[in-house]
Amino acid sequence: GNDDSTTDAGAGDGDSITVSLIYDIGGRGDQSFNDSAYAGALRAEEELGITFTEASPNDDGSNRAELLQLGADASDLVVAVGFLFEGDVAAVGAENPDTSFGVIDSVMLDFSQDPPVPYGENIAGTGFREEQGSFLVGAAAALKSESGKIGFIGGVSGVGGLIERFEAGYIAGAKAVNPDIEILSEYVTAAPDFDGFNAPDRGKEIGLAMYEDGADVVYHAAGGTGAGLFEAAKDHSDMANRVWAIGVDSDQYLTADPAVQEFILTSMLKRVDVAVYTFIKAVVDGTFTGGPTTYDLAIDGVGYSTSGGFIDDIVPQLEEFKAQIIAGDIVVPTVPE
Amino acid sequence: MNGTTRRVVLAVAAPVAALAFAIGLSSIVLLISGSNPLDAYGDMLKHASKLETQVDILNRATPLYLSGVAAAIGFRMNLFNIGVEGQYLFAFIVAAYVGGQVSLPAALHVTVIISVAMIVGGAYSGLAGALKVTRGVNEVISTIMLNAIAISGIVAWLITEWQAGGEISATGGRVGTEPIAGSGLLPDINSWLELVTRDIRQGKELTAVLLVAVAVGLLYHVLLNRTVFGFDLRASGMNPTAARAGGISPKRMIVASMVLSGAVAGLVGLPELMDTGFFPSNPIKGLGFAGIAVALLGRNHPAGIALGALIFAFLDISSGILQVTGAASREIVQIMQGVIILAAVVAYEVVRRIRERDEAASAAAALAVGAT
Amino acid sequence: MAPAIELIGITKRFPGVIANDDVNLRVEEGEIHAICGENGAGKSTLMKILYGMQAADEGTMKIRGEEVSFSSPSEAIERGIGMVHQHFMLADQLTVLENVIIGAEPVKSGGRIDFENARAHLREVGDAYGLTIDPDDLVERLEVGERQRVEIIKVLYRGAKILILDEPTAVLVPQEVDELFRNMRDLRADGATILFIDHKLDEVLEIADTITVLRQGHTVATVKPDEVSAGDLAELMVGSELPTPQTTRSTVTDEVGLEVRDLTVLDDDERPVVEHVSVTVHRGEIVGIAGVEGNGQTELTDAIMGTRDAASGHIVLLGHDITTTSVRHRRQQGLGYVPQDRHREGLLLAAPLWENVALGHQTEPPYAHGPWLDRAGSKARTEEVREEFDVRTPNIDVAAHALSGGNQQKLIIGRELVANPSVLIAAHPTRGIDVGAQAAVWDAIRAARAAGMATLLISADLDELIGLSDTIVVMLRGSLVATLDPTDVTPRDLGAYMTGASLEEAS
Amino acid sequence: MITFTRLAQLPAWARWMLYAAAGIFVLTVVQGFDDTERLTTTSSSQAMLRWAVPIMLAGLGGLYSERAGIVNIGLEGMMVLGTWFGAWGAINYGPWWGLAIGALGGSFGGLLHAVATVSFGVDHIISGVAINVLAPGITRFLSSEILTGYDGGSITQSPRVPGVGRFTLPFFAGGNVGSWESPDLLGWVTKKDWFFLSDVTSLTRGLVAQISFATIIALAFVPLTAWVIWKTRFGLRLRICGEHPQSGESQGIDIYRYKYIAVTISGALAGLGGAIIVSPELSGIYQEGQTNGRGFIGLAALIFGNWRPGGIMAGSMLFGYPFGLGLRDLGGAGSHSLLLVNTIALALVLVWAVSRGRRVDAVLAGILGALAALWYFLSDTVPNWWINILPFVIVLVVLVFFSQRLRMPAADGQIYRRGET
Ligand SMILES: Nc1ncnc2c1ncn2[C@@H]1O[C@H](COP(=O)(O)OP(=O)(O)OP(=O)(O)O)[C@@H](O)[C@H]1O
Ligand SMILES: Nc1ncnc2c1ncn2[C@@H]1O[C@H](COP(=O)(O)OP(=O)(O)OP(=O)(O)O)[C@@H](O)[C@H]1O
Ligand SMILES: [Mg+2]
Ligand SMILES: [Mg+2]
Repeated sequence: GNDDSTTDAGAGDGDSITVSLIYDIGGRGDQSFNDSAYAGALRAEEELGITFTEASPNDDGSNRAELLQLGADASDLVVAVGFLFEGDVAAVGAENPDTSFGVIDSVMLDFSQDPPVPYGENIAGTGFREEQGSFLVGAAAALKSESGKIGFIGGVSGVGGLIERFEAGYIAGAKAVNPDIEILSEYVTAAPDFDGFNAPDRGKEIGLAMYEDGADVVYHAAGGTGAGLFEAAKDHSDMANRVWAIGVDSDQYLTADPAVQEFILTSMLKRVDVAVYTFIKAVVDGTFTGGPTTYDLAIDGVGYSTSGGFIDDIVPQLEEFKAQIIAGDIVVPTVPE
Repeated sequence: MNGTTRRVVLAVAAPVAALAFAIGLSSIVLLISGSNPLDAYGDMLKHASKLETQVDILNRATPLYLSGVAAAIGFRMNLFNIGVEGQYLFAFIVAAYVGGQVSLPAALHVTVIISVAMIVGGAYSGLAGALKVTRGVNEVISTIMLNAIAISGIVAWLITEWQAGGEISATGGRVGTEPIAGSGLLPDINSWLELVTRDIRQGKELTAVLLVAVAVGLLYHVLLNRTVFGFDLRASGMNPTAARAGGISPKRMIVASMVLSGAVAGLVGLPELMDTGFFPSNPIKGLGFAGIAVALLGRNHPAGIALGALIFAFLDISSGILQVTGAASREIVQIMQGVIILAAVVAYEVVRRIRERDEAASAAAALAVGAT
Repeated sequence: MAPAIELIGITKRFPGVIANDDVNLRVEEGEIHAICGENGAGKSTLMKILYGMQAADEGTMKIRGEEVSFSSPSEAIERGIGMVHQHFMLADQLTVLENVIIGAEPVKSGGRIDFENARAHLREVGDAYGLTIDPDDLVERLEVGERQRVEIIKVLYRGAKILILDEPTAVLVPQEVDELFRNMRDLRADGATILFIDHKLDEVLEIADTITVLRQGHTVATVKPDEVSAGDLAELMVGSELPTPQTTRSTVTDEVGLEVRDLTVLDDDERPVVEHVSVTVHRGEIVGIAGVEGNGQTELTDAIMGTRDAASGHIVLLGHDITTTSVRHRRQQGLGYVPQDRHREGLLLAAPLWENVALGHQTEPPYAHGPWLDRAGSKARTEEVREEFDVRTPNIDVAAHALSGGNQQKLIIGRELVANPSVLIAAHPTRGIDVGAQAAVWDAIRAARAAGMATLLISADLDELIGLSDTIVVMLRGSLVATLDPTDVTPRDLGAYMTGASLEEAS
Repeated sequence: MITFTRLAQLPAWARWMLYAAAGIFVLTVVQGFDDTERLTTTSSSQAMLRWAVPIMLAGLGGLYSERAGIVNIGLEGMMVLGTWFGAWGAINYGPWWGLAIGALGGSFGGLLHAVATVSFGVDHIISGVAINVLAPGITRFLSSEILTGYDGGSITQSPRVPGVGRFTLPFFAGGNVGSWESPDLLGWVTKKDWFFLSDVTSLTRGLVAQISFATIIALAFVPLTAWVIWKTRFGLRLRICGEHPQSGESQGIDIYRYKYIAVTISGALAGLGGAIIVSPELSGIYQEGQTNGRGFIGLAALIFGNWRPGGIMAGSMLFGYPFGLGLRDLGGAGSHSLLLVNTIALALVLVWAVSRGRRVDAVLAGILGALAALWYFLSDTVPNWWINILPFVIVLVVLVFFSQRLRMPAADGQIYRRGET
């Protein structure tokens, strides 16, 4: 997709593949989604010898399409981090058939066709089975809970059922362990108000309320809001009984401040890094094709973390569940019951 | 002669001074952060010289302009419609929904969508106007409250009510209201621009809402400066008590200007609607607040607002190229926007004072001549 | 002994105006020294310089022989100078005590105001001066005369020995003026030196020990009151004979222009401020309304114009009941209005002159064509107004704020009269404008009267009222208490009616 | 009628206590219907405090500024500066310095506003808007330059922000005296579950148990501000700037100086509010966009509070209570009960309006009250979005009824220039 512009140096150099990594709003440093994508690119740089550039859209996301085009001008592969890029990648991808596009968190299928088809041969998507990973941390929560009450905090409801998927898996996992378990569930905001992904103060308040109501493990799928949940866990543990929080997307134990680390039971892992790496490897190997790749438990595209060693004792049970899910013995719901 | 020159100099002095100040300060900031300002500006300008980028800039400027005009209509009445944000999102979703429900011939379909957007925006903004004249509620506060109520409340509720296809499957697809049929969408106006340029590549589409924005700007100008209604509105803004004594009902003007402001605000979501064809769960936000800044920069003048919108759009667009070339961190763009506004309002005020003093001096001179 | 004040060669320039041009002034210790001059002669500017509020461009000031230069009023206050401004400098929402002590607050540790101490000191000063106001009252509750006393107390509270009073009598009725003059004499007896600005020559001659006259920023003379007559003074001030409003042959017709019947108007707190007022103005007649400010005149004019609702009663314009119609309708029916405050109600200061002339008539030709503004028509009409009413301006595109007060007023009068109203409501049409402009305004009103205009004139200038009116009615506490014939009433009589004194005598 | 006049004769503190007691009584009764205790739990009043404090500080900031005649819509931007500087200060120099540096950062915004409005005579709202645009730009830039260099920091967020300690009142809430744990009187009564009494103690306990020193400082600003404004020379001079600056000028007061000081204090208080938002009391981290309009809401509290410190506190609580409650109200029962509380409040407004002969108010109150009641009886819970906007609705409704009774400083928002009298 190059024209008269001069920014195409390096593209198609044969051995040196260039990649544009375009983040979700906020960019690198969120200790979660975007950082995980970065880690994938970094690994590719080390292992595959590619070079990559990074960019983030403006705060209102108004220039996503332009960033994609700039990326296409400059590189062989554009990786867009987040489902919000879907429409723009479909459009820009069609205009730049020589550049490959990979989108994290969207299957990139045109649902207006029946059956849905990929937007293009150069446009690949990913489908994370977050409900499967959430199932496992739900099971962990239920196994660790002494009160028989656990909680879930979702960032923003109504974003096409995305966060609801985390909730559904979590509930199913917890119920699989303890059918009588009580689950408190709250969303911080509803679309189009996306503050819910960025409201640690509200996260803390909700977390405190859940702990005070007797929940002793709370899982969040709320991005930056999760920092508040960790604070709540610390606060409550300092003042009353010890409680747990569960992180999301990346292994939040590793990135959290030491002061709250000890309250992070586990994290639901969403291997964005793997997905990014896989996209890049496909381009390097020349095997890139359009359409979705499903990242599920079977290929360790989702999972749970064990850092801190707090769940070492229940890993066998979790692995059992994992096996059942992979085998199809357990079908994890995607919509909360 | 001298007087004319002076007047011309004064007219351009404020924006030029503001821009120079903003560039100067930004350069310092860039230097501090270890970037070469010349490289950064060079990259920005080179990028902006490309036709495709210009299309991007125009597309970005269009909603900014509409939002700026919406704010300006209030400003001319000394009303601060901080609620453009809520008004356009509310109007956006209703227009998208209605547009997706009906099937009509093209021209009519588009008209219906635009009308619905203006009516919803106008009504919601008019509510703040009505509260002001009947209950004395300060419009700054009421529009701030109404913003929150619209975004976190009304639209959040409607989004679930009007979600296309009910529950969304776990594997995705874009989510939002029912897509509008082709008859309801304005085609791009690339061919218009291509009359004077080469072909636009990279699939960039110049939004037809640009024409709507131009029309709104012209209407705004004519309405305000050429009609009795506009006179009444400006008079109420300058001096409500004098306007009242002059037979103008200030309450009516307050409600009218809030409604008008809201009606224009209702159009702010139009470019995105015409592009995507539905109301997405994550529409572009912040245009309402940006519009206030643009209106301030443009001195509430239709051409000035256009210039302000283009400057802001240019800066917004530049954030991408700066990241790609690595010439500077993209935050510089935001800093520049903030500094330009503050510098512009100060510069305008200084120039206004100089001009006022000039006028007083010339009036006093006329007095002296008349006396002798 | 050195004079209390000596100003030598004071010059002060504003853009386009020389407010003071080489002014010399010498005020002896313990005298009442009046400063006279037309509007804009530079009196207030000179006083502000003396008080440190403005800095002179040139010249020297000496206080009791010692050369001083003030950069702020606080330095003047330290020297024992106090000033009461032309416009009251009181905060409505603060108490009398707070208003008085501000800037000279006695404090305890930690910056706490020592209210006890302040109150005691205020009582001391107040007792000596005869102040009977509760120091904890909010100023907004005070009447005009009381406010002025608070202003003077404010100065005395600081122990000022040199008092500057800028047009203190402008807002007072004759009886209040007497009271003020008594106080001034007392203060002089206690050793105070008083600088006093006044336009009203009889007052000046009555109270002053010495008089200095300013004209266009120059000192033209310093005289003793027993050496000059009012006529002499006037000539010094304006360089010519002082014009006075003249009653001319009656032009009153039988045709009723405006009839107000049993009108009652309520204020914002729903209290009646105009009660059962009835008044009729015939075409060709000028009916003057006398009254101390705040007795319902404003509300009456507001109700007639339609900017305030009538609670009961009727307003009839040329036989049509307009009680409930809009301001615009009334204006279109031929009602003209010269508001009392030109900046607040009369002008769009930031707009060009031609838009100001259109204001109030903007729906009608030549200012408009249907819904469209007629810019050319408006400008042409504005040029007419400028010619006919001698509005001094470089062009009609300058903003209204660039004009001097007198020219702004001429513009307003012109705009109203050029529309040939059948009825004109004129509130203080010559307030605060200079003698030349005053005469022009009077002429214009008289001419329109002769052409059959009915005029309701409200004025605080009793000479103007007596000179222009065919009939005078007196308004007191919202009611009309007397109807008088201007040919056999003096300002002093009017003052008695206005304050209710004559009513008490009568009963 | 008679009771109204009697009430007015009580000293202010007694009247407020009475209002508070009446309010709690209503809450107590109402929550019985919904079988929830959420409305009167200790944690609810703690949450109220947490959410009210930053708003209150912004409002108090606005008070200084507007009492000195400068409208300050830039509070939001100053608060944004406070969040960043508060976090940066706390991370580098400890929590106490965090508060101080946050205030300093906000005061920088205030100073900028003062320069524009006081020295250059720029329209106050315009300058405020400009500051609101500029502040996020500055913080974003600072983040990119500084926070990205920190472990766990990024362009939009900081590492964890440490906080100052907490305090529990001995004897009443069981705070420690030395190392001895004193009795918890309020807690004891609360546990008894006595009608009304236990609800009062429960809510009161939330105000004295486990409250952060930062909150105590913030609350102390209310009486302090009242004292400064009403009792000191500085306060009097500040007020003259907002009521009649020319009068102050003619008494030798340097109006510019007081305006500068006032607007700078204003920024400092808003900044302190921002610093408290990033402190672990609320967040424990700096994240972009965290103020979430609290500066604007502080402005609303200022207006609601009629430009008085006590009123601002009440206004902030009025906002903080439903907001905090809404977040904590997991089942939604509490928020549902609030509908009934709203109905009762509107019924009281109706009574008031009728007794004053204010027909329009009465009709409005009647309609709104009936709607709230209808909703209450036709539903079991309220939707999430309603809970999110309830505080805004409450403020709006309150302003609808009481805006006309408010009185802002006479010269507020006017541009003052020296020597122009
Ligand atoms: N701040 C100012 N800026 C510009 N011109 C001014 C200013 N103050 C006064 N002037 C001008 O200086 C001249 C003298 O004004 P000044 O107020 O001293 O007159 P005055 O004799 O007090 O008149 P009046 O009787 O109306 O009070 C006038 O032409 C006035 O317009
Ligand atoms: N604050 C000010 N700033 C600038 N110019 C001023 C100011 N005040 C007055 N002037 C100028 O001084 C002149 C007279 O103003 P002012 O309102 O004092 O009129 P005035 O003294 O009543 O005049 P006149 O008596 O001649 O009608 C005008 O040219 C006006 O522009
Ligand atoms: Mg004057
Ligand atoms: Mg004067």
